[in-house]
Amino acid sequence: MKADHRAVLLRRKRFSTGLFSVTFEAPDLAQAVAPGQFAMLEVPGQIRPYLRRAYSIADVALSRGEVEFLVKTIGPGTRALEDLSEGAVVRLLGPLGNGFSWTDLESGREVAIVAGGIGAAPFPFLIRALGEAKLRVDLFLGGRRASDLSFRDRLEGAADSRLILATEDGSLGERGFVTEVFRAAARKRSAPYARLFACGPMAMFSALAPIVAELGIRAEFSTEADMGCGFGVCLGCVIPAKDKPFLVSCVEGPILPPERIAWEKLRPHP
Amino acid sequence: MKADHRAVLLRRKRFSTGLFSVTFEAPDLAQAVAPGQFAMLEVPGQIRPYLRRAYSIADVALSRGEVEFLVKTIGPGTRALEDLSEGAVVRLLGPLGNGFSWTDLESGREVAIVAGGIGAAPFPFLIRALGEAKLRVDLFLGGRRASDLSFRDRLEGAADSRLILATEDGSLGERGFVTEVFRAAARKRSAPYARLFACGPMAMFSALAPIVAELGIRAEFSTEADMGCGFGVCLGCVIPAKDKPFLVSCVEGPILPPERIAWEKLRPHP
Amino acid sequence: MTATTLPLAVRLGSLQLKNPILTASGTFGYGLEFTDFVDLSRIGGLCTKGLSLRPHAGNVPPRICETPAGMLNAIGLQNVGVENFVKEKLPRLREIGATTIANVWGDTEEDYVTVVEALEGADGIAAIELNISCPNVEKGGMLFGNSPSATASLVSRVRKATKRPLVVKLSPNAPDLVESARAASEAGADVLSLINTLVGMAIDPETAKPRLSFGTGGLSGPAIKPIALRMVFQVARALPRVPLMGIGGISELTDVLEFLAAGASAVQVGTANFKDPSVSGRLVRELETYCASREATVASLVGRAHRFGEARDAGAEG
Amino acid sequence: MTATTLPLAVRLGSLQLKNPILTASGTFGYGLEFTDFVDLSRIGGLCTKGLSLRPHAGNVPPRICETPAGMLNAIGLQNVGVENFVKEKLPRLREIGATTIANVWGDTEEDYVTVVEALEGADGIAAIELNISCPNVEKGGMLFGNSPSATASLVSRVRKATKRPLVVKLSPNAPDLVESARAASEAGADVLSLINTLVGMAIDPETAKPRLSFGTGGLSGPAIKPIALRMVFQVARALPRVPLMGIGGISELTDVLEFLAAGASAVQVGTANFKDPSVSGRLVRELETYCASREATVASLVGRAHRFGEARDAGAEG
Ligand SMILES: Cc1cc2nc3c(=O)[nH]c(=O)nc-3n(C[C@H](O)[C@H](O)[C@H](O)COP(=O)(O)OP(=O)(O)OC[C@H]3O[C@@H](n4cnc5c(N)ncnc54)[C@H](O)[C@@H]3O)c2cc1C
Ligand SMILES: Cc1cc2nc3c(=O)[nH]c(=O)nc-3n(C[C@H](O)[C@H](O)[C@H](O)COP(=O)(O)OP(=O)(O)OC[C@H]3O[C@@H](n4cnc5c(N)ncnc54)[C@H](O)[C@@H]3O)c2cc1C
Ligand SMILES: Cc1cc2nc3c(=O)[nH]c(=O)nc-3n(C[C@H](O)[C@H](O)[C@H](O)COP(=O)(O)O)c2cc1C
Ligand SMILES: Cc1cc2nc3c(=O)[nH]c(=O)nc-3n(C[C@H](O)[C@H](O)[C@H](O)COP(=O)(O)O)c2cc1C
Ligand code: FES
Ligand code: FES
Repeated sequence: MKADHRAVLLRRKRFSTGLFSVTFEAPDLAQAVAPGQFAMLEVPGQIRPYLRRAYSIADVALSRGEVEFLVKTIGPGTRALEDLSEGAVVRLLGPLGNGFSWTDLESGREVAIVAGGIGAAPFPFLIRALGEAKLRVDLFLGGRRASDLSFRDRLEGAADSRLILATEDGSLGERGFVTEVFRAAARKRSAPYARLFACGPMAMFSALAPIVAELGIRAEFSTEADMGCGFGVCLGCVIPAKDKPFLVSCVEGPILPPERIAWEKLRPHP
Repeated sequence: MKADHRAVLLRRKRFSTGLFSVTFEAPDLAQAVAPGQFAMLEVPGQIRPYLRRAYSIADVALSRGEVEFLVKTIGPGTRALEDLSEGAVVRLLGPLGNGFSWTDLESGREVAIVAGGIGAAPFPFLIRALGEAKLRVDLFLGGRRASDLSFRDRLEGAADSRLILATEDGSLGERGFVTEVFRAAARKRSAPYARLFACGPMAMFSALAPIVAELGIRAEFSTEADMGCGFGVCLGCVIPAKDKPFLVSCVEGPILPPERIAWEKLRPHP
Repeated sequence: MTATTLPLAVRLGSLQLKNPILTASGTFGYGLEFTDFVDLSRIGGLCTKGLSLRPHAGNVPPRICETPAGMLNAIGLQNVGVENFVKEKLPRLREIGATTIANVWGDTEEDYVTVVEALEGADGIAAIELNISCPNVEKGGMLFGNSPSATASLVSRVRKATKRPLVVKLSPNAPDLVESARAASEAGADVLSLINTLVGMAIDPETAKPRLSFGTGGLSGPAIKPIALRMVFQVARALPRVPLMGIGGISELTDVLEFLAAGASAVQVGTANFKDPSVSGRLVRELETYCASREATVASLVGRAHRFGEARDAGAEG
Repeated sequence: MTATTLPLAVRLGSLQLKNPILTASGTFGYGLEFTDFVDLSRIGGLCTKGLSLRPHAGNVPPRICETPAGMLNAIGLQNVGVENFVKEKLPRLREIGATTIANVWGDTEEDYVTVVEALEGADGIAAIELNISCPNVEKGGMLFGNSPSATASLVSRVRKATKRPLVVKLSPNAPDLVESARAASEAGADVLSLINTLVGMAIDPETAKPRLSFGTGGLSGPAIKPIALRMVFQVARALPRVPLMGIGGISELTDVLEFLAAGASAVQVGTANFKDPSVSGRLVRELETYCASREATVASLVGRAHRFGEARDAGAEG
């Protein structure tokens, strides 16, 4: 059940400038969330931002009642989180959204994750779940430069997962777009991946959509939109769809199959 | 010269619920201020208050470059100060206003101070200055109940000053209005006080004005008004005057002789 | 004892409410999205998202962006359509015991009337609220609400189509608010609700592109409260006998008290529902406590600011 | 190289400014109050507190109160009077090298004209700005700015009284902003500045008494920025050849860039001066850096938002 949780900031971990993780004490939320879901976060009393901001659950620690977010600083909301002092109280509205699906896959199958930069946010949680389901994971993590992947340790070490890095400037892992690196790897395979989970900027999604279509892989994209409420009432977060005019991404998503999205109607982010 | 000083909160001292003092590091401001002057304080990034708030300089410690304020919590601005964590940075615009005058008095003369509740704020600084000028001070400090005077230690100990307490409920010092206690004491005297300095709610001022007139004491009141800027441009802080329509209290005051104020035109605070 | 002697109960003409805290159209979905946060039977009422004859898709994104102490929206009146609402949402609202006010809009007078007729048969609707801040396609897209005559003609037609209490929601962008208010009330509105959003704009400083794909959007939130409050005061003064619902930037009890004092008999909470989905229920409880502690009824709090005489509605700039 | 080839220089009709950052009337006193904080010769210009024929006392307090991301004021146009300004303030402003725009108001057309004539003789005034958001005592107190005909008649009379660039400051409370703008421009305004404050109100929730003794007041600050920006965009679209000064809630460089993009050739910083008296000088420096880093001129930043086509100024509520 959705609720507005009072949460205390326990610690912040900086990976590189503008990339950090924040861990809150929010036991009830930790209990309730599934990988791919998100929360709407408010830092009370701040003049900006006025609206809450959406953050994917990066991971939870049930025993300690902790919820973690991976964040990239781009504006007032994320900056407020970067400046938040430990012990400070925030509001976390959640769990929200639909989450990833993998339970239909029998153990031993191989799945892929493609993440662009901060798009990796929802995956520590998912990778643990996939591991528990005995699924094998190839994680393709890409960015412009090495510093964009400064949080990569946060994604390693899960039982049966392999981490493939790619940077556009070649400063870390393979040189090039992570989508191309994934494509090459996927094509080399005899059996296609049982599923692809992806999160990143819209540019990455638009490049990835035709690739998964070509390779015939069932994919789930964790999409982004400007969210006013996070629970389906402001209708601000719609994404142009194929099967109907719009998808309300905060409730029908944020996890969406690429074939439902009308990519040609998407307006690039300012 | 007026300037907008960056100041760091060094410590907060709580006297009783809603009564506290905050001490900032602001060396240049400490150097520049005189007793009776004030600063416009902003706690950056807060959604409320929008405008800065005016606070009298309670005292300074030149050697340590410290500036202290005595504060009573009544709304968002004062609450922000009560909640401010040590080490936090604020903006202090000052020194502002005209300040008290005493340098014309030769040493040995006796002066009086009448303060109502938080009206005591500007007086620790003044009392030190009066002491240095070898003036003897009778300080009449009043409030509804003892807790309103919880900061009284902050006003004691100055070399040649005497502290007379009064509370309306008699829970501390003499019972009754501080203005009446002052009146009685002043009348008993052979020689009138060389000067009276007063600060408190408007109700106290309106009661005090006729008394000083009757006793023929030259008085200086530290007045309050809703201030939008603090340096004479918004014209929000005007006080109805006798000799002209209005006094711009942030520049012509806040220290004003009662006979210049048109008490009958004052609108009681909501 | 009768309902109106309950401290929080208010009567707005023929519309009787258990308390004056309602939720504003477009900020509360169809109510059902809030059942985790608010007991819908405890709030004074809820206004549905604006309903049209057929399901409506709305504008392409970006549809919202935030502004200082507020937000802009150009949703484009996306809604499930009146038929779907009556079939899918209304029965559940009735079960829960919600006081449902159906907010209605259309492209033509005919549209409005047809929607209202479609609702007339259905049970569980306490009142109709007309959103007249939309383009009249028959009048070259000029907004119904921006001309007193267009307002009058629309309201009188809708008036004939329903026996239910009729709320007309005024636009703050109308050239002469009081004239629009008078027109709506004389044409048969039982209640006036105000204000709808103010037309605003935001631009991306880097790309110079308007942040909303529609270009302009409706400004809402605490930023507009002083304007909304003035407009409620102004209309209450000009039309003292017309019951008003105050809307605009309400998120705290003090906001509610201000609007009541200005002359509103009830209020609608809008954008605040996005930040805090339980705000409406909280305000009801806080208002209960407030009235109890002062042994006051809400009715006794309405219009108190007018005792202090005519607040000049002149510009007063500077 | 000529002035206009300097990256920050802008020309608004006959008014040439070294940069587009000015300060708004009533928020910058007579300029001299800011010499501790701003080098007055470095900002694009300053608009004086509204000047009248005789010294004016203004309204009784309380005159101001704050609101979410803004403030209300009902100062009542207190000022030292034109004569005193010319004698006591102007010489010093001239010495400092300030670009001074004299903001003028009156109770009657005659008043305005007389004030403008009194200024015509004085040196060191770059332009006249008319505040038309004040009651015309000869027309029963209806605001000059609220009727295009009253605006036109006033502006054309003042036009004859001065050879200086004439700025007319529009009121956002006018029934039809574009009509007022057209009227002012056709009557001889060289530049239009917008917006003045929006009429708002605040009430003490305990006493139910209006917070301002005047009752209503003018709303300013970041809260009104989206409305001001929309109005600038709207007027720029309707009257593309009329130079505009954008005003409303400007406190950051991004705000300046938004107003330039919307079609303003210059901006005025108002309420922000109260919170941060050095803001205007800071914005000039930040704009310099911005233009340098992009090798852009301010002129090239004006009106860029219009490339993206007509932003519907329809309500778009919901
Ligand atoms: C379901 C969901 C989950 C999310 N999870 C996370 C997460 O786990 N970690 C995280 O860091 N962020 C996440 N985001 C993104 C985050 O909510 C937004 O970036 C948010 O706008 C940041 O707020 P802000 O105030 O810092 O920046 P804003 O003020 O909102 O944005 C600043 C500027 O950047 C632009 N902008 C906004 N978003 C983007 C973007 N994605 N790319 C480029 N420019 C943009 C805006 O237009 C604006 O001009 C998620 C978003 C959604 C919808
Ligand atoms: C020159 C000057 C010096 C000052 N020095 C001090 C000082 O040293 N210490 C200090 O604590 N305060 C001082 N004040 C008062 C302080 O600036 C105000 O109380 C300020 O409004 C507090 O801000 P706030 O946001 O907390 O409360 P606000 O929101 O401003 O006020 C909260 C509510 O209380 C009401 N209110 C405001 N002021 C008063 C009042 N004085 N009495 C009763 N009700 C009031 C308001 O109308 C409002 O309804 C000074 C004021 C001035 C003008
Ligand atoms: C306290 C105050 C006094 C003002 N006085 C005047 C005035 O005398 N003449 C005038 O034309 N505008 C006056 N204004 C309006 C401002 O010049 C400006 O148009 C308005 O405040 C919007 O800009 P802002 O949001 O940046 O403050 C005043 C505004 C304030 C806040
Ligand atoms: C996202 C959004 C959608 C809205 N949709 C509608 C609508 O469909 N019909 C309507 O009459 N008003 C609509 N409104 C206006 C609100 O009902 C309300 O009048 C306005 O937001 C002012 O109140 P607030 O400041 O409390 O939000 C909408 C407002 C917002 C923010
Ligand atoms: S964010 Fe409000 S509906 Fe999706
Ligand atoms: S506070 Fe602005 S003029 Fe005094």
